[in-house]
Amino acid sequence: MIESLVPAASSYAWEIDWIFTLVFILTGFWFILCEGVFFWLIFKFKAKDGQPAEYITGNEPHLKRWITIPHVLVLVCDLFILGAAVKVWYDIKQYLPEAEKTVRVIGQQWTWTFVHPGADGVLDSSDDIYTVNELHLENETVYHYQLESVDVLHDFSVPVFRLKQDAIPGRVITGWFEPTLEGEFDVQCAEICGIGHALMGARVFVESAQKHEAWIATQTARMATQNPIALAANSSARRIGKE
Amino acid sequence: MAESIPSDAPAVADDHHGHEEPSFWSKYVFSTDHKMIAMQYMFTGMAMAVIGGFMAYAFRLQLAFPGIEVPGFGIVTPANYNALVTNHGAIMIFWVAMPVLIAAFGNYLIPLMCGCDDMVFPKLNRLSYQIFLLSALVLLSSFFVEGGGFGGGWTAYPPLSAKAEYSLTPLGSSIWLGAVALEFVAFLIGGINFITTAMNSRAPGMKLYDIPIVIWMIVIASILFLVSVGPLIAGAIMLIFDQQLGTAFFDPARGGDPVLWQHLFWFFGHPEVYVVLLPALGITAEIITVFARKKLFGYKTVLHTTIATGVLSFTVWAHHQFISGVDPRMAHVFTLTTLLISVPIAEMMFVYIATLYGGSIRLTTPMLWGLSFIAEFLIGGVTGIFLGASGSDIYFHDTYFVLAHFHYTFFPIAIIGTFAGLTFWFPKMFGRMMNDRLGKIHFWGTIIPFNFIFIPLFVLGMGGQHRRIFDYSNFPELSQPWMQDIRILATSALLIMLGFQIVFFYNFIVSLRRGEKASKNPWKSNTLEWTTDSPPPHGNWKELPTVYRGPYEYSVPGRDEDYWPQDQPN
Amino acid sequence: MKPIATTRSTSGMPTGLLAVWWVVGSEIVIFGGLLGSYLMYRLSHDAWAGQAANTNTAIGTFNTLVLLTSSLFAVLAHRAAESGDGKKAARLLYYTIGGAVTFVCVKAFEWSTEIAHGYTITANTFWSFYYTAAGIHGLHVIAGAIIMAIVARDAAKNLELQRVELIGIYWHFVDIVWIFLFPLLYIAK
Amino acid sequence: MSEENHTNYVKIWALLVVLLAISVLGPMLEIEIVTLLTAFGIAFVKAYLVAKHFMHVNLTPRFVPYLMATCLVFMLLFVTATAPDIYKSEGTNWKKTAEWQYMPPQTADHGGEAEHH
Repeated sequence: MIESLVPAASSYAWEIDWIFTLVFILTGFWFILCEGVFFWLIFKFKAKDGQPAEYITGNEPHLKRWITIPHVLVLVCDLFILGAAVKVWYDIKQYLPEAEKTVRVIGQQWTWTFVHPGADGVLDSSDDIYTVNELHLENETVYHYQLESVDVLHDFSVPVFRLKQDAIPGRVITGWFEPTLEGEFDVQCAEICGIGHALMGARVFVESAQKHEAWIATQTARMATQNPIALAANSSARRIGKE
Repeated sequence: MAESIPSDAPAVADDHHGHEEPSFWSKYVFSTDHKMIAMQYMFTGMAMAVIGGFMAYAFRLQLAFPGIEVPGFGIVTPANYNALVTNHGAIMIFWVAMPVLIAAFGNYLIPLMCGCDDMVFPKLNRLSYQIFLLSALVLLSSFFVEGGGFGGGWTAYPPLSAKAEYSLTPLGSSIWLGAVALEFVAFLIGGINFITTAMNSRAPGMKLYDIPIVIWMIVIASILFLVSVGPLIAGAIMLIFDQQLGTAFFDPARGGDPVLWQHLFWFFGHPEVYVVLLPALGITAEIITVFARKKLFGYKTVLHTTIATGVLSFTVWAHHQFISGVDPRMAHVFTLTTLLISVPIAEMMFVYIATLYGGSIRLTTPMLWGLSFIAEFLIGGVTGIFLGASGSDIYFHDTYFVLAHFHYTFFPIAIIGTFAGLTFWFPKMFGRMMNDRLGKIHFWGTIIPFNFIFIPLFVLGMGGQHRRIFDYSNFPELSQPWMQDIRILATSALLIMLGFQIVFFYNFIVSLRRGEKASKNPWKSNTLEWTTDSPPPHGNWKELPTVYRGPYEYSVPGRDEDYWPQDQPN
Repeated sequence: MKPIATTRSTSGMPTGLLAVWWVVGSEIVIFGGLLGSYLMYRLSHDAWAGQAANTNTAIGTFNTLVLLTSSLFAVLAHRAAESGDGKKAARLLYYTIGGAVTFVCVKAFEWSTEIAHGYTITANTFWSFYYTAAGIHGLHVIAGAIIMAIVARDAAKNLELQRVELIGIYWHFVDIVWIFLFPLLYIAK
Repeated sequence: MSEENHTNYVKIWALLVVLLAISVLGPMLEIEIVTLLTAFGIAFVKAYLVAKHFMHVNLTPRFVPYLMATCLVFMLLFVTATAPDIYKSEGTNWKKTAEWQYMPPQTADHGGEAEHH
């Protein structure tokens, strides 16, 4: 259902869409049942002249089971949802598949800085590529992201990946995703971070291997000639508060 | 202060006291009478609701038509927008739902329904209101200081809230936090008063299971508040020190941890939801039984599920923090507890619905409000499952889906619950009946637009629209034309809904002056407050009542009348 | 005068006593949240032990002794009040207040010495907790002393003697908080 | 109540003072387990003595000790569920940066009398 509104562009997007559909069906069933019975009772038992209400305490076993049976059924439905939630959560947030590449994502008021591993595919080497508000990814590659923040809470949210994770100053949070759809998508900051919160958008470019390599080549050239502003910003900002 | 009647005064002097009328100040402003304090809470809450509603009006217009000059407000800047949404949330929860549902109805109903003449500590009660009023004024003053009102979200997560260089509101954030802390103190004092009164001052004969459900709910809510708020009071002190003294409790650069605040906040924040929910549920229980002429379907079931909900509500708080950097393993535990808490709440809903079975339902205005509470709250309840299940929360966290979900819980609680209670007890409070026709116009004019505001927002949330953004033009995926159309739809519905509130205020004021005089017991209800005059005199009863049975003995077979007041021996 | 509501006791406890226990319950969670946070920080920061070494154990011990003794006076006052001897209860309560005043004065001396040596509330987070926790506790001591003065004044006239027990319970609670603050801030090094 | 009035409050007080002395002297042995036991174990004993003999918790209706215990249990719950994030410096897929152990350069005057005690 979500897919009709937002394209699914990561390997685990379907899991989120699946659990959404599951919860939607289960809760939707209960919702319609409850509202149906509710309105039916209202119309059926509308006050009529000369017809007093019944005296029911709610302790009569043959009536009470109308509460206890649904009660148990709700619990059963909850178990299904619990199982699904645990599985999806485990796959996305807890389990880390082997990374093919790692990017660093740094939030600060009010931009995203992305550190790409560069040509050698290793982060924190001399050929790292720093970009601001532009994340370039190779399609069908398992990425780890290392999420950091230099000032306040931010939230790295890529709706098409169904990915969301808060960036917390003082912590490095690792997660993963695997893009599966080429294109250009939104990156949002989904945690209020001050007056520029609405401006803190970035774009993620999912590219074919070939195109991505070409991009790395041009960027490596840029990094060589140009003093990396992002690098400076990053390292100085990380020292904030140490003076 | 009003005195009790001198013992030698003739009985006829009862109606107009045997001595001078108390002055305006001692009667309306510094009164210790629980009914007057309840009215003070009620009207302060209503005034704050108008302010909160005005804030919603300003930022919804900005969202529908970005950059327009909002009539009566002006241009909504990003700083304005953040301050508006932050304070809208804080006001609606702390200064509307809490004072009206717990303090106003609690103050009014606990002594009347328990059959005593006042709260056990009338002066503390007055003090509680005065602190509350002060907190409201302090909050409002935060808009007029240098830097403007606080805009870090009603959760006030540090480091944004902790440092002026991040929030750009050097004074606003501290004043805001101070106001919240004062409000907590007011409700701690008030809550202890409520609990003690209900525990100790019940009428002779009123056993535990003879207490009306609404009193149970208010008392349990007060207990939840009292037990959960402590860590946040400590946290608020720490955060104010961080802001003003430069300590580093929550500053990660100097050995603090911002996540601690999230835990302190939500350890209170989640029980707080039930603190305001329970009184609204209680009010609904009273209304449904009266207008269906039915005994509650399982008094003890409701009571036990309430207690279960209360206890469980302390174990679920971190589901607000699934993706806020808490350890992923903890998410499983909190998903389990969150899904568990849906069971007692679902059972309570079943009981309410089952109460209608076999009834003789009268669709008066209060009954419409009471029934709509159930119908609308169900939506809020089922959508909560999407967010409580950790897996789907990854996508929905901090989107408009969350926003629509909690408005589907808080709107029924704070607005529907209040209107239900107010229309139901209006005859008792003011001695006159409200106009039923205008009441129904107001009801439909509120409920229908309400759904048109928030159902569309669920769709926006599914489309990935995140919260607290004053203008979506920076996000190509969120500035598609259909999304903007939905925003305009929601805003238009809000304007219609706000417009219909004029009907309510008109009805309220006109009924107050010219409404039909109410008898002692216009709804033919069982509970004790209907056995005294409308409005009740100072001291509530000439002779305090004795209780002989439970509150929901409607349509008992073999009796001429279909109700059986609690104070009648047979 | 008092409403009839105040004089009832359906739960079997006098109203005031019941309310005081609820106050104690709400205070438990305030201090619980604060000390819980402190504990978690403390256990994960080894360097804080070195900071705690700079607190003055002698003064802390003396203050503990003062509070324990004042608690003794409070409970003796309660016994006197129960036997109807308001004058004696008031006198004992004044001793308790004397304990509170001593406690606060010693605290003021201790803090000013520490601040003079550079251990201010912003020195580091250990000291932030030190001043915050002891400060909130100190406020309770001051508030308790003021209420106790009012109670003692009435008790001397044999009025409202039941209040002697109530303020006593509150006072013992303040004492218990200090019993935990003392090892947390002073002894564990 | 009258039975309990014969409790010798002074005796309890003397016991508390002795315990206080032990809790101060114990850590001077500088054995960690002894420190923990004397400092915190004795704190609990002292709190129990004060609660029982001075506050008369045992003489109040049953729900009062239950209420106090409930408050404490909720605090315990709070700390247990919070500790994986706050007390730990790393966990599944996250770790705190070095600033977590930050201690400012020592500017405080160590020559003060505070240290000599």
